[in-house]
Amino acid sequence: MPSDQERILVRAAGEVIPGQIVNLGIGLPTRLSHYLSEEMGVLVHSENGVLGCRPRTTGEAPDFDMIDSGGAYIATRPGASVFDSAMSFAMIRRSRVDITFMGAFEVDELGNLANWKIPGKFSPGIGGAMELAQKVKKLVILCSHNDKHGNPKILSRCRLPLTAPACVSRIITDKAVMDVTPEGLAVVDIAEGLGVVELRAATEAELIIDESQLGRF
Amino acid sequence: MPSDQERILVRAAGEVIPGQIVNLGIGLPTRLSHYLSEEMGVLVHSENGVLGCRPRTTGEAPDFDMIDSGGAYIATRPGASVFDSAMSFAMIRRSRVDITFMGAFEVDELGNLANWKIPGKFSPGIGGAMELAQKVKKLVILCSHNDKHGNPKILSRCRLPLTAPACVSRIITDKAVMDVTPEGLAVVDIAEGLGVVELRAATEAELIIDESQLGRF
Amino acid sequence: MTLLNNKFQAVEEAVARIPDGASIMVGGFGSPGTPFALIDELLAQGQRGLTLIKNDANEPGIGISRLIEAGRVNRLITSHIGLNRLAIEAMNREELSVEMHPQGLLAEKIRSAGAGHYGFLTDIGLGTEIAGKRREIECEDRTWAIEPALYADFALVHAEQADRYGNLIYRGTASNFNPLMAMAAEHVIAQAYRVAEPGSLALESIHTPCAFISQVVQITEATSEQGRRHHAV
Amino acid sequence: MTLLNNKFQAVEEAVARIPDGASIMVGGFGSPGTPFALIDELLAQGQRGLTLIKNDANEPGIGISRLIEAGRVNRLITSHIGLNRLAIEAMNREELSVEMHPQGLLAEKIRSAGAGHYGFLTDIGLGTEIAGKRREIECEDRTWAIEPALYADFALVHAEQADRYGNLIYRGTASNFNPLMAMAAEHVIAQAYRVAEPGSLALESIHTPCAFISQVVQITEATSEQGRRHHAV
Repeated sequence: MPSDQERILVRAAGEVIPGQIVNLGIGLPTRLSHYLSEEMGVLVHSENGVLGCRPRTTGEAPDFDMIDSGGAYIATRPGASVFDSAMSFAMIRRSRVDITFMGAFEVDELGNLANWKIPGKFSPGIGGAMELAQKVKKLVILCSHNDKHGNPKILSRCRLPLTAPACVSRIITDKAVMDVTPEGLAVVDIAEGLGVVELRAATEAELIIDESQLGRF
Repeated sequence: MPSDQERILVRAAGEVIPGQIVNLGIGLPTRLSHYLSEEMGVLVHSENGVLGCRPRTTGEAPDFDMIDSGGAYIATRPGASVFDSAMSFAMIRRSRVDITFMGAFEVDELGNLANWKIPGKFSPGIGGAMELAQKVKKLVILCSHNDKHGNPKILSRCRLPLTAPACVSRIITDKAVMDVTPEGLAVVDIAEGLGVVELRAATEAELIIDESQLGRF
Repeated sequence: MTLLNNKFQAVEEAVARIPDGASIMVGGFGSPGTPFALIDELLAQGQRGLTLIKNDANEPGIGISRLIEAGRVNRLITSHIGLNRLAIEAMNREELSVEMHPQGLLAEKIRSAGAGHYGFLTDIGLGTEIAGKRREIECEDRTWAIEPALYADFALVHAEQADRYGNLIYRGTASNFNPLMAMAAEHVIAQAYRVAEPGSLALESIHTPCAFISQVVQITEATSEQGRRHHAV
Repeated sequence: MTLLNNKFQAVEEAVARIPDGASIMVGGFGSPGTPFALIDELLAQGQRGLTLIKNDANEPGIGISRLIEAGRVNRLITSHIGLNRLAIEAMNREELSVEMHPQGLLAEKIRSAGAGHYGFLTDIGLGTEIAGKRREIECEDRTWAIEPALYADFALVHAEQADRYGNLIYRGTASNFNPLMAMAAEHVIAQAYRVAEPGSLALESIHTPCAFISQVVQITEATSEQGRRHHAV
């Protein structure tokens, strides 16, 4: 049986359309690159200055000049290019990246995202997350539905400093797939074996659920 | 005997220090490239996006992708590079061009320059002249001392729209070499065979002349 | 944006996306880098009421001058049209509205759009007649002019080499405004002499990454012969 | 600027120009593109009271972390220091003053200096806590934040290849901030594995034209081994 993380990644891979340009945030989203086959003709953008990166295959020697924004040594796919940081973020700000996947500390009903700072505890700097969140055409959040203490991460309103306001399109957790809509968070899919009551209990945000339309994943 | 233009060019070539980066304006200044030998290790910048251009030698076939800003087919010297228009003007605005030579309709005692527009008569656009005039470390004007009607071009105050205010360092004409100083235009050299009285008569601007220091060219 | 695999198209199909009244950036400084094949197709297709943004107006009989001569251009945003007497005459007859910018500011206005900014703050042109036309602000006790970014609906660019995804390599002084316009326009059509398979261009040699390019068209060397033949200087 | 023929120098001589208290841009995103040899020479020479500008703080024991660990850095302008616990601790102990910017804005602030502007106008960060720290203006009925350009006294950059005049070619993701910093600093020292004679690099392959470079230093591959050995991810 796949782990929660694997289920999230398999579900997330289905969001990518062949031929798109994709950015993957640090952590869980980075692992999505293993689910994007060369046949899809997708180019993965990494904000340190490469378009078309892929994970190294087993035994493939590292090229010390080739990393992704998480610091992993990478290889490239046909059609790849490298460029400076200004070009890399021009691509982001001009919405030339079709879809980006990111982790989250908190997401809320308005699509607000907080994933970079916990005042007094964790403030290493925002890196490229702010511009990605604000400008990429479609932002999909991949995260656990609850934190390690069981507290909900899907909130009515974010309490931490925002990465960007009203930026999230879709949220994929171990418990549900939710869309940010003008009416609030609409549940698209619910985890195999999970009930609607349990999902609501694990969530601070109000959830819009039409059980007749609900998918499973 | 050399023509007036040749005398201006020979005198102007003496302004260039080996190893400098030089920009040459359209017209007479462009011809200065013939007076800069490869041994000087000078790189000529042209604002359409090349550093290190040189005139083609007789019989050298044109490369249709290689022109200077005046539109002439050019070749390059060792150490040359090509780049886009933003990079080319970044180089200018950051004062990475050491010296530029330009023509003039009018120059005045304050170092103001007018060389791009005659209202109602001639207004093809300023091209790259404004940024070159304003930002290059040393701007040397090469022009005839008087226009074709005999009117002075070296004025008390420019009357035409300015290319840039207070930008000129030195003026080399067929009659004199003049420096722009806080006190006004100081004559450095006077043309062989020309008298100080004749020079003053051909000039609208006040000229500071120390006859004991005056060079000939 | 077009998906990566669908970018390689015939010139007719690529140019047919351009409607009447479009604003179009056109690469090139003089002839080098001018996308002659795309311009000629635009002339053939008949779109009118165009706003063109190009460093210059080419020379009479070639490039965008053909569009101007055919009365298809309402407005030209440019830096210098001194080599095109027909464009100057059209401007003087008020058939062509011309907006002129210093060349480096024109380049930066386009680059600023390509970087997704509203604009930039400059001291270029202060104390000249262009200064009065711009909004100025004080920052750190000095005056700066606001130069808004220049966006456009389309860009037509010329490259030496491309791949099917739209990665571009320019050659010599044919680069000029092309890489800037490729980033600044909403929809970018690139022409190239050679269009290779993805993976055949060295990573570091690519000047414009494919992310900015909507369509790629392959042309023959002959399509820029007009520029070479007419080039006068 | 240094004259073209005088740029090729020994690393000791090039770095000796940097005084105490200098502001120094340092290329690199993580290890790739970090000018380790120049940084180590700076460590050896003992300059202090430095302001560093770098995307990140490298990792403990390498690159600019060594300067921070040795107490030689007063101030760091950066985007993300999450991979360097020593830098975070120095920041928390208030021994190191840290100014953080979103990565793309940091890149653009440096690029804006390289282009000779005062700054640029952006909508990035509006509605977040960084917005309040910036001056805002209204243009065309929308709010924009003014981001001033970021200049520096020196830049230390790493290139794969160079020539004696200072033309630079970067490799892979080692490009990152290097070409931007090369344009933004007053005095730019470049290190490269190979320093060729002028004329040996193809015109179109040059990423940073020599006009921006003050000194070129040749290093051996071994001088970046520290970055490779320690690189943890």
